[in-house]
Amino acid sequence: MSISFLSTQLLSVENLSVSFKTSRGLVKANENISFEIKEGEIFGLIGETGCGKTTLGKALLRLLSNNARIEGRIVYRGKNILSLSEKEMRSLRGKKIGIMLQDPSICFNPVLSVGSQIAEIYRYHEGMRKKDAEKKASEMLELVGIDSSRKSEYPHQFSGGMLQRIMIAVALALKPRLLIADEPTKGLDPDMKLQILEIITKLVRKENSSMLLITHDLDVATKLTDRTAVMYAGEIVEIGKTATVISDPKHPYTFALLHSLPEKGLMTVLGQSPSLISPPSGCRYHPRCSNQLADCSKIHPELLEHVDDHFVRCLLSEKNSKNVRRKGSKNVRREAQLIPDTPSPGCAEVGVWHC
Amino acid sequence: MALLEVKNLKKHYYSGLFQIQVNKAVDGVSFRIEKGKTLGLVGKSGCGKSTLGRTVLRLLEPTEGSIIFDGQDISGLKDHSLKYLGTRMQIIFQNPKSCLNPKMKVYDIIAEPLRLHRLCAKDEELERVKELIEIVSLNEELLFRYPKELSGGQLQRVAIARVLSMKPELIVADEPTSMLDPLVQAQILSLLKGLQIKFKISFLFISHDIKVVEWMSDEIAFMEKGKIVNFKIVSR
Amino acid sequence: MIENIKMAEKLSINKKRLSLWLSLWEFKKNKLVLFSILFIAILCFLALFAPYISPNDPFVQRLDKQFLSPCREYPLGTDEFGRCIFSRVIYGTRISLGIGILVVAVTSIAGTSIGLFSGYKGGLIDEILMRGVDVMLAFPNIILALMIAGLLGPGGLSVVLSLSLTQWPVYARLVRGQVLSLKKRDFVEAARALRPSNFYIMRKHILPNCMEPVIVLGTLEIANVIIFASALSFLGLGIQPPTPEWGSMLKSGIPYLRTSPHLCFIPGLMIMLTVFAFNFAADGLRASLGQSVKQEVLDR
Amino acid sequence: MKCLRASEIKRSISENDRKVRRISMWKYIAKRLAMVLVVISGVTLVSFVAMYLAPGDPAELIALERYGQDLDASQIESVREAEGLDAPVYFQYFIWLDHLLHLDLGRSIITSDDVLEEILLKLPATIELTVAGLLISLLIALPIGVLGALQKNTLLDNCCAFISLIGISIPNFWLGILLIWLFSLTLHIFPSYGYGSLNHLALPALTLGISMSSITARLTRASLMEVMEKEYILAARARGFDEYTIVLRHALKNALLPVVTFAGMQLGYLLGGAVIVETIFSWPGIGKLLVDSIFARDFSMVQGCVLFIAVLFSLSSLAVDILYAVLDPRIRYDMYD
Amino acid sequence: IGGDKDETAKGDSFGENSQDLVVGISSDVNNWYLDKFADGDARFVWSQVYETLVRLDSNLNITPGLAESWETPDNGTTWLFHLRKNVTFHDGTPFNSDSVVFSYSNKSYVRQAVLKPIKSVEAIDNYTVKFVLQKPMPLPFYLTHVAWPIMGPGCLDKAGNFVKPVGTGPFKFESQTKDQEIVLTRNDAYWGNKSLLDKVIFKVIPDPSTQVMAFENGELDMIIKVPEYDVKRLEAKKGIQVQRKLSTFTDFLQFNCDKTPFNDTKIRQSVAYAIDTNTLVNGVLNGIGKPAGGRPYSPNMMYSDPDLKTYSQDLDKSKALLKEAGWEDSNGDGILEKDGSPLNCTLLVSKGAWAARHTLMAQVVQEDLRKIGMNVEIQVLDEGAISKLEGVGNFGMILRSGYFVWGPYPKHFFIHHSKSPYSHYHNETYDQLVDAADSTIDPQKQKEFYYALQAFVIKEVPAFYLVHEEKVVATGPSVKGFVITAEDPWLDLSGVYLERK
Ligand SMILES: Nc1ncnc2c1ncn2[C@@H]1O[C@H](COP(=O)(O)OP(=O)(O)OP(=O)(O)O)[C@@H](O)[C@H]1O
Ligand SMILES: Nc1ncnc2c1ncn2[C@@H]1O[C@H](COP(=O)(O)OP(=O)(O)OP(=O)(O)O)[C@@H](O)[C@H]1O
Ligand SMILES: [Mg+2]
Ligand SMILES: [Mg+2]
Repeated sequence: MSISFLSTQLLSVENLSVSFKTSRGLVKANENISFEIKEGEIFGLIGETGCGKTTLGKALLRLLSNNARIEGRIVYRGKNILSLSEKEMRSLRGKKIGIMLQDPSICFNPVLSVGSQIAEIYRYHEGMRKKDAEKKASEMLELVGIDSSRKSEYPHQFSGGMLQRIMIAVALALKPRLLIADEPTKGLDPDMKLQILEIITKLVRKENSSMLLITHDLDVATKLTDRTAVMYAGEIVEIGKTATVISDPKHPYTFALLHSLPEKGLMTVLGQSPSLISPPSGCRYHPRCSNQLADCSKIHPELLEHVDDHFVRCLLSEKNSKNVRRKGSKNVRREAQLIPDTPSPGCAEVGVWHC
Repeated sequence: MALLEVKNLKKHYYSGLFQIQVNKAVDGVSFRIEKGKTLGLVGKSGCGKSTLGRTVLRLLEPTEGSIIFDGQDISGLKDHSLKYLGTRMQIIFQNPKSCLNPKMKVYDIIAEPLRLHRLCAKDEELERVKELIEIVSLNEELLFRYPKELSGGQLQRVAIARVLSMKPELIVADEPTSMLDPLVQAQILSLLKGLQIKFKISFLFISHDIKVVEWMSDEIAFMEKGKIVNFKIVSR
Repeated sequence: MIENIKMAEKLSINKKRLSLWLSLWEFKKNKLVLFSILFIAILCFLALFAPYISPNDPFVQRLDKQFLSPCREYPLGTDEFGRCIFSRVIYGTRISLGIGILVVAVTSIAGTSIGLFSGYKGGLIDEILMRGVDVMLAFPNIILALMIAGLLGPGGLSVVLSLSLTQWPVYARLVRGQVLSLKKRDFVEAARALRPSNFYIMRKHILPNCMEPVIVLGTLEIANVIIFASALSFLGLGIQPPTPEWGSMLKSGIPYLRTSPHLCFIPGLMIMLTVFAFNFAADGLRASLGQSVKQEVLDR
Repeated sequence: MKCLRASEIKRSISENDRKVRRISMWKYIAKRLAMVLVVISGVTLVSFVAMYLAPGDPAELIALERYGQDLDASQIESVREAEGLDAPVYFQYFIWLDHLLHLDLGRSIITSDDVLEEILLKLPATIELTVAGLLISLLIALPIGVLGALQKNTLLDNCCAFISLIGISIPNFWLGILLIWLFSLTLHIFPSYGYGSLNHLALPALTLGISMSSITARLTRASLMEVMEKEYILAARARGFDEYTIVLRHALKNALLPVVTFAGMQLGYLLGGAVIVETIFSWPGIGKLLVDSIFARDFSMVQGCVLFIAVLFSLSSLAVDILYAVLDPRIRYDMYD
Repeated sequence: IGGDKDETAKGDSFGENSQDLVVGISSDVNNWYLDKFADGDARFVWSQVYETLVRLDSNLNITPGLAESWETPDNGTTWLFHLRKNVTFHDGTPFNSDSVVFSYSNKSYVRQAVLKPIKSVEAIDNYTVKFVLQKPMPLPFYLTHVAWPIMGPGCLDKAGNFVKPVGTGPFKFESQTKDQEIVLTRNDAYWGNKSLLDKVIFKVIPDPSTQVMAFENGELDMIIKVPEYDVKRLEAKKGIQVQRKLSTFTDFLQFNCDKTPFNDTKIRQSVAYAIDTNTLVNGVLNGIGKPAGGRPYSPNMMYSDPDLKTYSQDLDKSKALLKEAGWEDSNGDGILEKDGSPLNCTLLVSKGAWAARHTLMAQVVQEDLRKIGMNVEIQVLDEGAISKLEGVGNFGMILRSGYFVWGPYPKHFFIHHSKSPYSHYHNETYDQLVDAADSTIDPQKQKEFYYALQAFVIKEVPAFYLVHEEKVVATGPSVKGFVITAEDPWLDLSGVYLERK
C-alpha cells in the first residue's frame, strides 16, 4: 500500500503514562508513550498480551476505568484530549474518533437490536428522525456486507465475524477522522480475518480517515499498516515505517517476535513477559535478551532515532548508530508550533518526519 | 508396529428429548501413529478434532470402530480395566487457565499422578517434582503457588510437567498453543519437540494453525466434518 | 499440608498461602466486616458461657418485680414475670445460635452431598433428585417448615427437623450447578485422564472448587435459619416458653407493648443484630471470595 | 466481492438460526410447562404424605364430624370403608389426586367447611396484601438500588447498602410490631388490625414491603452495577452518549431483567412473609388461615393451604419465566439442562 | 386524625350520632344452629339473637325468660313450663310450645350431650310444655345456658337444612363476614324493652392485646374480656369505663389422675401446697380475680362453702409430701427422681383467646413447681387438640377454666366423675356423692352433698383450683348505660346507648 496521502498529523501522543491502582500495587500499563498518527495513515501497534495496547487505545478516548491515572498529553488537532470537559469529550467520541473494542460479542447491548444500536447513534448525534436514522443504519449494515433485513435481530443471533463487521459499521457510522481498532481479527478463522480487514481498510481509505490498528498478528500489521509501533511491557520499544521495522528490526524484541513464527524458524526466547507492577530495572527486555550488554540492567534506554523515522529503545542500537535523535525533545519543539484546530496539510515539520 | 492404530472410529453425539438427534462429530476415521512420531491434525473449528482426541484417549466412549494401543484394542474396555492406560496416554489442553485445578498448588498438581499411581516412594516425591519442573524449565519458586498466580505459558509448562511425571507414551495435544502469544508459543513448541526426542513420546498434535502443525509433525491429517480427507507427509 | 509447608521451608520459600484464611484475613480491610465477626465471636462467647455471664437465673420469677426498667440488678429490666431480661437474652443466644449452626451443619452436609452426587452422576438420578429439589423449593420459604412443625408439634426438635427438611435443597441446587460447570472444565477432564475413581475426582477436584459458595451460603443460611426459627417460635410453633428464645420472648412481650415496649424491642433487636452480623459476614466472605451479590440473591 | 459471497453464505445459515430460535422458544415454554407439571405433582405428593403422616386417624375424624361425640368402632370402620381409607396408601393417593383434579380439596376436619371454598374466600385479602407489599417494595427498592449503583462506593451508596442489609436482617414479625408501636400506638395514624380500607392495609403492606424491598434493592444495585461494568456500556460511552442515555437506555433494561425474574421468586417470599404479617395484623388471608389451622390441628385445611400456595407459587414462577423469555432476547433455553 | 380514625373503624355510612355499637370478640360464630355447641365467643352474639326459657339476673338469681313460670309436680322428674305470650320470632312467626319442642328435638346437640336424662318434650297446649326426665333434676338451671336457646322453626328450610338464625332476642341477624364481623340490627318487635341501639357490630379480633389496642384507638366501643394486665391502665384512662364482676368461673389445674406422677394423691397435694395462688392473682393477674387456694366453687356460686379450708403455699410441706411419696433428687440436677425416672409432666394450655391469662398462669405454675423439683413442660395447643389428648389420657395437667358451669348451678364436679373422660379420676365415694347430688332437688340436701364434695376435692385434689375469675368489660367514652352481669355467657345490652361527640 502506498503512503502517498500522508501529510498532516491528526493525533499526537506525548509522554503518555497510564497506571492502574490495584490491590497488588500500581500497574504501570503505559509509560512514556509518544507517537503520532497522520491524516489518512494506518498506524499499527503490536505487542504481546498484557503489554498495554488496549489500555493505550482506551486512553485515547478517556474510556479507562476509574482506577486509572493518565499523565502526558494526547493532542487531537491541537486540542489536548486530556483537558477537555466531559461534554467536549462526548462530541469527540464516535464523531471524531471511533473505536472498535476488543471483543465484539460483549460490546453490544444484548437486549437492543443491532439496527437500533446503530440508528441510535444518528438519532443522538445528528438528531435524525427515527425513520431516517433507521434507513441510515441499514445503509451502514449493507456497507459492511450484512443484509439490512437483519437489522432487527439481536447481537446473540450473529456470529463473531458478523458482529465484528457490525462493530465496524457502528464505529464508522459518523465517519470519524480516526478509527481505533483493537484486535479486530482476534479469534476469527483466516477467511473471516481477511474479509474484516478488507472492509475496514476499504472504508477507512475511502474517507481518507486514519486508523490505529492494535493487533498481535504480525501478518496483519505487515500487510496493512503504514507505520508500526512495537510495544513491550508498557513501553514503545520500536517505531517506524512498517516495511523497515519488519524487514530490518532494530530491537531484539521485535526481532524475536518476528522470528518466533514457525515458518520463520521458531526462534525461542526464554523467560516471561515482565510484571507491570515492578518492571525489570534498566531495559525492560534485558532479562530475556540474547545479546545484552553489561549496562542493560542499569540504564533505561531511551527511544532514539536510529535511521530516518525509525526509533528504537535499545542501548545496542544507540551505540551502533551515529545520528541519534531523541524523540521526546522533538515533540517539545513541535508543540509550540501547533496552531489549534487548524489542520495544516503543508506543515514543514511533517516533511522532516516523512521524506 | 504402530503405537496407536485407529480404525474406522466413530463418535456420535445424541441429543434431544428422545436422544434421536445425531451429531456425527467423528465419523469413520482411521490413522496410525508410530512410536516417537507425531501426527498433526488440522481442520476448521467444530470439525471434530477435540472429540477425536478425547475418544482416542477413551475419555469419551466411541460409538464404533477400534482403537488399538500397543497391540491391544481398548475401544471396548470398561472403565476399571482402563486404569493401566492412565500413565501411558495423556492429554494437554488448549486453555492452560482451565486445565489446572485452581484449588491445588503447582506442587500438588504435578505430584498428583505420582501419588495416584504410586509411581514413586513418598520421600522421593519432592525430588521427582523438582526434576520435572526443571525439565519444563520453570523455577522451583513457583511450586507453592496457585495456578491463578501464574502466566499462561507457565501454566502450560506445569500441565506438561504433570503429564511427563507419568512418562507417557502417547500425548494428545489439543491446540496447546492457540491461546498463547507467539513468543510463548515458540517456547512451548520447542519444549514439546525436545521432550519428544528425549523421551520418545508419540504425539497426536491438534491445531488449526497449519504452520504450527507443519513444524511439529511428521505427518499431517486434514479433517473436515468428522472425516479425515487427506494425509500429507512432512518432508524436512 | 504440613508436609508441603515443610518442603516449602526446605526450598526456602517464604510465601505460604492458605487461601481461605488468607481471604478471611483480608477482612481486616473492612472494619464493619471485622466488627460483625467480632460480634459473632461475642455471641458465641455469650452462648458458651451463659451461666457465668448472666447476672440472674433466666427462669426465676419475681412476681413482685415485674416490668422493671433497667437497673443495677437487672441490666435490661424485667419481664412480665419479673425475670431478668438480660439473662434471658443471653441464654437465648444459645438457642438461636445452636439451632442456626446445627441446622446449617446438617443441611449443608446433606445438601452438598446430594448436589455433588446428583450433578456428577447426571442422567436419571440427577433428574429425579433435581425434581425433588424443585418440589421442595416450590413451597415458599417458611410455609413447608410451618407445616412440618405443625405436624410434629411445638418444640426445639421439631424446629430443627422442619428447618433441616426444608433448607437442604438450597445447597443441593447450588452445588449441583457448580458441579455441572466444573464437570465441563478441562482440569476435571485432565484428572479423568489419570483414571482415578469417581469418588476421588469428586472429593479432590470438584468438591474443593465448590466450597466457597457453599461457605458463603452457609453463613447466609445461619442468618436465615435464625430468622425462621424465631419466626416459628413467634408463631408459637417453635421453642415454648419459659425457655428464653428470642422469638417467643418477643411474642410474649406484645401485650405489654404500650407500657413496656422493651419486652419486645430487646429480643427483636438481638435477632436483628445477630442476623445482621451473619449477613454482613457473608457479604464480606463473598466479597473476598469474589462472588456477586446477585448470585446470592438468586441462590436464596 | 469476496466478502459479499461469504456474507450470503452466512445469511442462509442464520435464516436457519432464526427458525431454531423460534422453535426453541416454544420448546422452552413447553419444557417449563412440563417441568411445572412435574413439580406440581411432586408438591401434591409431599402434601399427601404430610397429611398421611399427620397424627390422628382420619376415619375417626370424619366419623366424629359426621356422627358427633359418641362414636363406636363400627361407625369409624364404616367411614373407613366408605371413604376408601382402608385401601393401600398409593391407592388412596390416586383417589385423593382424582378429587384434586375435580378441585375437591376435601373438608375441614374442625369446621367441616369446604377447604377450597374457604381458601378462595381468603384469597382476595392475601392478594391485596401481597400486591400492595410488592408495589411498596419496588417503590422503595428501585430508586435506592439505582441510586446506589450509580453513586457506587460513595457515602450515599454505603448508607443505602448498610440500610438494606439491615432491612434484610430485620425479622418481619419484629418490624410489624415496631410499626404498630410507632404508627398505631404512639402516633395513632393507622389502625393496628383489621381488614377493609386502605388505612387498614397500610401497616401490613408496609411491613411486607419494607422487608421485601431490601433484597430487591440489593439485587437492583448489584445488577445495575454489574451491567455498568459491562463492555457494552463502555462501547456506548465510546459512541459519545451521555450518562443519562446510557443508564436509561442501555443499562436499566438489562439490569432489571434479573429483578423481574426475582419478582417471581419474591412472590414466594411475599407468601411466606404474608403468613407472619397476616398473623400479626389479624389480616384475614390464607396465611392466617394456615396458621390458625395448624393450631387447630385442622390438617386437611393445612394441607389445602400449603398445596394451594405452592401451586400458586409454581404457576407464577412459570409465568415469570415465560415473561422473561419474551423480554430477554438472549434467553438461555438450556437454563434447566 | 381523630375523625379519620372513627371513619376507619366504622365505615363511611356512620353518622355523627349513630347508635351502632362496635364490640370486639375473639372468635367468630362458626355455627348458628343447635346441632353443635356454640363455643368461644359465639355465646355473646347468640345472646343478642336468641333467648332461653329461663334466665339469670345480674346477681345470678333465676328469672323468667321466654317461660313466664315453671313447676315440677313430682319433685324434679317432670317439669311444666308456661310460656310467654305475644312473642314473635324475627321472621314474624309466633313463639309457642311447638318452637320449644323444635328446639329440644332429638337431633340437637344439647339433647345428645347434656340433657340426656330427658325422656321427652311435649307440647301440652300452645303455651305449656312438659319435659319428662329419667331422674329428678333441677332442669331450669340447665335451660339458662345460652348455647341451647329457643330457635324459630324458620331457621330451617323444608329439607331441614339451616338457612339463617331466627330467634326472639332484642337483635336480628343482619350479616356476617367470616372471621371479620357480624352485624345485628335492632328487633323492633321485641317483647321486652327494646334496645336503644340501632345496630351491634361484633368485630372478630382473636388476639386480646390487638383488641385492646383497637379499643384504645377508638376502633371498638366495647371489649368484653379485657386482659388482666391491661385493666389498671385502662381504668386510669379518661373516658374509659372498666367494670368488673366476679364470675362463676374458676381456673383450675386438672390432673391426669391415671398416670404417674399424679395418680398419687400425695403428689397432687404437694402441688397444691407448692402453688401460691395469692401471688398468682396479685402478681401476674394484676389483682383481678380471687385467689382460690383449691376452692372449687366461686364464692358467688350456689352452695359454695364460705368456710372451706383452702390451701396456702407451704413449700416445706410440699417437699415433705414428695419425699413421702418416694421422690428424691438423687443426681443433684434440681429435678426429683423416683426409680430412676425424673419428675416430669406436661401442662396443656389452650391457645385460644378465651383465657389469655392461662399462658401466664401456666408459667407461674411451672416456676412454682420447679421450686419443689418438678419439671413441667408447657404445651400451648388449640382447644380441640387438648380435648383429644385429654380423651386418650396423654397429658399431665391441663390448665383451664369453668367446665360444666351453668350459671350458679354446681354441675361442675361432674368432670372428676369416673364416667367422664376428663380427670381420669376413679373414686367410688366421689362418684356416688356426685350422682346423689345431681339427682336431688331438695336445696338442703343438695347443699349437704355439695359441701361434702368440696371438702372431698380439697382433700383428694383431683384438680387444684387456682383463681376465681373476674369478668372485666371495658366500654369506650361514648357508651352509656352498660351494666355488667355476673353470668359469663350473657352480654346484656339493654339500656345501652351511645353518645358520640
Ligand atoms: N482496569 C484495570 N485495572 C487494573 N489493571 C488493568 C486494568 N486494565 C488493564 N490492566 C492491566 O494493564 C495491563 C495492560 O492491559 P491491556 O488490556 O492494555 O493489555 P493488551 O496489550 O491489550 O493485552 P491483550 O493483547 O491481551 O488485549 C495488563 O497487565 C492488565 O492486567
Ligand atoms: N459433549 C458434546 N455433546 C454434543 N455435541 C458435542 C459435544 N462436544 C462437541 N460436540 C460437537 O461435536 C462437534 C465437534 O466438536 P469438537 O470440539 O471436536 O471440534 P473441534 O474441531 O475441536 O473445534 P475447535 O477447533 O473449536 O476446538 C461440534 O459440532 C460440537 O458442537
Ligand atoms: Mg487488548
Ligand atoms: Mg477443540
